[in-house]
Amino acid sequence: MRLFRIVARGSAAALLLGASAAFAEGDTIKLGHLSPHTGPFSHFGPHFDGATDFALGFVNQNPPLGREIEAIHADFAALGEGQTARRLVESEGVDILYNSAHAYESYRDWIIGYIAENGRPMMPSVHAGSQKQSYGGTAVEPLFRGSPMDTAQATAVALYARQLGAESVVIVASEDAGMQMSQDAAAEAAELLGMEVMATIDIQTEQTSYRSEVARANNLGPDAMLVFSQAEEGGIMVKNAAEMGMSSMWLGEPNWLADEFPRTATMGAVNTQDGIYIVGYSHMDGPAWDFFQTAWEASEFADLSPAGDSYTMQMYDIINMTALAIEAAGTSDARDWAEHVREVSMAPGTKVYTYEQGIEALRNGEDIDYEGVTGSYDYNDTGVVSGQFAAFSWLDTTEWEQVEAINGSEVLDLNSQLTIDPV
Amino acid sequence: MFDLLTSYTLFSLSTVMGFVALATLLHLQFGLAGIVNFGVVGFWGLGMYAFGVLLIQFEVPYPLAMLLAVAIVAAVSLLIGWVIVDLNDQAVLVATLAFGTIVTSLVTTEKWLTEGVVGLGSVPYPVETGDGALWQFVVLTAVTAAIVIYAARIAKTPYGRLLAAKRDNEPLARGLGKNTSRHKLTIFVITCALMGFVGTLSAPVHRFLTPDLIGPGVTFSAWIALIVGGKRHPLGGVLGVALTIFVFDFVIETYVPVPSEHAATVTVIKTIVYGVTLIVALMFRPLGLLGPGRKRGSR
Amino acid sequence: MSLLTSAVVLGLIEAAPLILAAMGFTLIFYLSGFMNIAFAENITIGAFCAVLLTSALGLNFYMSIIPASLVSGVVSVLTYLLIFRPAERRGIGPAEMIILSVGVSFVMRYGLRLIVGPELYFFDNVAPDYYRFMGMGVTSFQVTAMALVVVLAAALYLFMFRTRLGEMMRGLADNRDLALVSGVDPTRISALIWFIAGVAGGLAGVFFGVFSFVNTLVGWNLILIIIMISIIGGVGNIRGAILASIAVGVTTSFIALVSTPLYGEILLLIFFIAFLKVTNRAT
Amino acid sequence: MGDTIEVNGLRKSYGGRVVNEIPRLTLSEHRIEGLIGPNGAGKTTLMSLITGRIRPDTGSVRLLRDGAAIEITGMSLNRVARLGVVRTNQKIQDFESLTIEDSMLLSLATDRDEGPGRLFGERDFRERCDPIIADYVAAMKFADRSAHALSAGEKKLLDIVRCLLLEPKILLMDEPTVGLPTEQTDEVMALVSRVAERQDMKVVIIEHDLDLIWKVCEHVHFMADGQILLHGTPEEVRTNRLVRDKYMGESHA
Repeated sequence: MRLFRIVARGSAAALLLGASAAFAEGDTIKLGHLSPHTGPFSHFGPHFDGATDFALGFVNQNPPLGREIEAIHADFAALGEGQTARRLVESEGVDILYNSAHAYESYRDWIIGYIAENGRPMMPSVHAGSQKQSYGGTAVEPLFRGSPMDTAQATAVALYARQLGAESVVIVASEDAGMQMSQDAAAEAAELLGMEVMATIDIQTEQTSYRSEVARANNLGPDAMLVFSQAEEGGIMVKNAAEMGMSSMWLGEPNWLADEFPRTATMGAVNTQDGIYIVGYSHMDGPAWDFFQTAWEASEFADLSPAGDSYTMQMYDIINMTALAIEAAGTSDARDWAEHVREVSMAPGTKVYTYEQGIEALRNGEDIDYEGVTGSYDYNDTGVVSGQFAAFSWLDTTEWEQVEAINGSEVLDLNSQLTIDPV
Repeated sequence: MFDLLTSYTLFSLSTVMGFVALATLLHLQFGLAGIVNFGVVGFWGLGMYAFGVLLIQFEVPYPLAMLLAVAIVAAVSLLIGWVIVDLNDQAVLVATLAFGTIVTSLVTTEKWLTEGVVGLGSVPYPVETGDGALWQFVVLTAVTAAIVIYAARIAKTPYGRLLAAKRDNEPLARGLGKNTSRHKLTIFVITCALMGFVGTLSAPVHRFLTPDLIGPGVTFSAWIALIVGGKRHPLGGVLGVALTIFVFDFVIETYVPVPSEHAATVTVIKTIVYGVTLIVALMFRPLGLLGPGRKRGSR
Repeated sequence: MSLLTSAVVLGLIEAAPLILAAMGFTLIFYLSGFMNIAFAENITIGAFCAVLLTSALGLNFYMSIIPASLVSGVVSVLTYLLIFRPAERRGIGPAEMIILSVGVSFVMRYGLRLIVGPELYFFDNVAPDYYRFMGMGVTSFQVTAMALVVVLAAALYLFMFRTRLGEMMRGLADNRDLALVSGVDPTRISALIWFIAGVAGGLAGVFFGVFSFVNTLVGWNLILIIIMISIIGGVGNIRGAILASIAVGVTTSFIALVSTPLYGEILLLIFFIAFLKVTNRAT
Repeated sequence: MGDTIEVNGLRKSYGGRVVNEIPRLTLSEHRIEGLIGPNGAGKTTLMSLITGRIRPDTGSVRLLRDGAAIEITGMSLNRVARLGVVRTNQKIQDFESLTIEDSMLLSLATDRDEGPGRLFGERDFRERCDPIIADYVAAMKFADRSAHALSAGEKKLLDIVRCLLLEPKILLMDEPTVGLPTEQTDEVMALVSRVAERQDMKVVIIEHDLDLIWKVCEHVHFMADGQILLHGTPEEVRTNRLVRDKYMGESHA
């Protein structure tokens, strides 16, 4: 059920007068989705839109406050995240600005001022793990993350390397904001774990070869190579290693779960390496996962990604949480919503595993504790949610499997000791 | 509240105004003086980043940081100017293109200074009382207007004629005792420093500086706008930017919002249209829309 | 494996496709007197044809090399006949011709983007066999690339200096009026040269593609390095293009082996600007 | 006495072929001098060596002014012109975007006028230049000073006017009659002589039209095969056997 609003206001008179939509509480709740349909991440766009519509499908069967949540998927790469966010908030009048990403800081001051004045938008985001830990989680800045901090993800990679018995590592990262922050976090975590960081290597994005970089890393002879890059860049590195007759232990970040990785590397190259493990988010087994998995695989969106894809799971959970918190708050005012997020997602309260169970319990006046697909879904005071980590590996160019779970609380506790991003 | 004052519109109009300034400065460099500067983004980006680094990393006071940034750009443009002063057009084009690429690469690698791809955090407006964005747009417009007026007047002065003569036939001008190298260097340093200055004014508009803000796209956009508008006319930059960047990046993006999965096609078609306009302009109307008609003979 | 030998071997592997591209680019630059930025798209088209031939038609990789490069050769001639020759006729100067070629590059690249979309394309059912050479691993594709470089360089050298057509071409490039007077048909010769350059570009594209992946930016990301190599190597100088490509390949590989890879590119850019100033020539 | 140009041990060769070999030469001792010789004698090369367009292999070029010698060997084109040694161009060329008046204003503009900041001096700069421009427009019979010079003749006239407006000390004219409308040739040369008189300007004319040379010049230098073979009054040169064999035999004297 795709809800698009094609608004044609092309008349010259309206050139500078984009009408800003006023809204009454009775109207639908508008969700503005910042979705990448152009630029380097353009192949993610359809996947993110589909995962969002899938989650909204359940919510809108029995919408919070009786107000349907209407999605406006807006490509943000062409015009820039800041401008798209301003257009969604100012002229589209969205109540929810969904999935703010790397350039959040370029419009953060403006939007905090706007929220103080207009009481919207709420800001749930699965990408805000790349933003400073101190941002969000309050009524003033109602930014809530759908995944642990990127730094926590990098800490998990370092932790798993330790778990595999690595003593010395080389950390490679591409020149991308999230990857560079993960590199710093992984380096510090590795040292905290007593591992020797032999070198940190930066690679350029969109290159056709990384032979020299791989050769340099290999010559240092590390026990493991921690790599933070896009799938295709990781694929080239593994292929170059195989071509040069080098074999190493690789640990990649969640992006490597996209099929661009094995298709670029070719399974021939993958199989020549000592081991290639991808540390990402896994789901928490239980009623939430069972319901979600069957529903996703039966839905029209199933071909967009496997049920276990971290983005798909995280979007499902954060949409449920957002809707439940609106119901609990009794209003779509972002400031009140922020107060109720923790209330619906953490103890005390009866545990609920789907939106349906949650909305029913709330309407009976109960306090609830939403247990999501990606984890127990408990928020800290700056809007960071806990998560489940696991190691995966590719079976062939279409199939990966979970190899081993990683202790989530160990990750969070190690992550809190990092100095690079003070709470 | 009148819609013009929304943060969205002010941001768009400020960036469009920035491009008008860059395109008009390019008119002075290429249209008038014949310097094929393909490193526009290098001078603009250096101004923006130098200002951001001075202001945020070294906490230099606002006006001093702007002044120093412009001075840095002027010094660098003197060096690049010295390099290209006696090269032919193609060498100037490639040398300046290489310079622009160096600036973008250095901003990425020198993380200790610019924070690299992670980004340099929020450059405030000089006036932080809420309508800072409006004042920034007013200042940008005033600066751009001043540049356009300068371009219009200078063409009809001895200095303008000298630059035009040098562009048309440098040896002939030198034969009349004109030190064309010094004049070429002067106009190049002045206009590049002004590009740096526009960069310092653009920094607070973008607020959060990342290397992909200073990609080659900036140079190509300024060039396409100037060629379409009319490289030799002082208003060529203004008209060119209005027809390309204003129409595509503001009017269409704002008032003809397209469902997201078609958004990609809009950008792709936009660039194809840019390419076609460039080809048509160069082939059939090299002096652009505002270019003068056929020259009148004296008999 | 000493640092130097691995830098040299890696440099050679890096340089192979670059040489093919630089040879093509320098030919057009030498004959038509301007830097054809749209040459980047010949590389991309070569890469796309090869990947489509191997995955869609299931052709063997080696079988796809020739047709893919011929297609980009034809495309190159078309751009010459449809846009660049009329532009030359209108007396457009070299600087404007470069800007024109940027426009052509935009139209071709984003036109291709409309057809093939944003995703990456892969040589799925194609895998090289791995050898060992001087302690370094090398694949059959890399060896083929280097062999092709030698073959194409020799063929081009013979063509330019041992054949009638080659002589006419050099005449046209060195002294256009003299050549025209002595009965050289400029269109036929130019079309031939643009075709040969397109083929070389397509070949480069095939190998850039098989070494990693194929998207519409394959050629565009390399055009600045190709320009620098052909100018440093000397315009129209095949031997120069080869030596410059190897020098660039080895130095960037060496720098990437010891420090941040991006510094390699920055040093190359700075050297290039100094080179232009010292030699004070672009064509 | 005015300025003179002194050349010592000048040698220039292109790929082994000696184009100029002048051990000793003094130009512009007289008001109007001529420099004649067959095609390929190296006349234009000598002019280029003097005005700094090209550098000699060996030897020196000096400008003698009020007893002092100024070394101008290989000095850049614009600085030689700045010293008052200006040359009209043999090849027909012009500034494509400048009108006739613009070209004249270009010559008349001083360094002070040409400052990048001088935005407001245009009106009185034009008033200051108007009288002299009006004279030349009339003298050269330009119909409309705000139009462009399109024909070869107009371009040649404009080239000469641009040089005269610089008030040079020594004007080197490289085949001025080529391209000039024939009926205007005498008028133009008469004008040049008048200006030379009025502004104490020396003129050296390279020309194949020998009637013009004999009529206008007080002194003539004869050049062949890159060397100055002889010089003297027009009468001496005209009747010299060597000149007749090497040169006048070819041309319809």
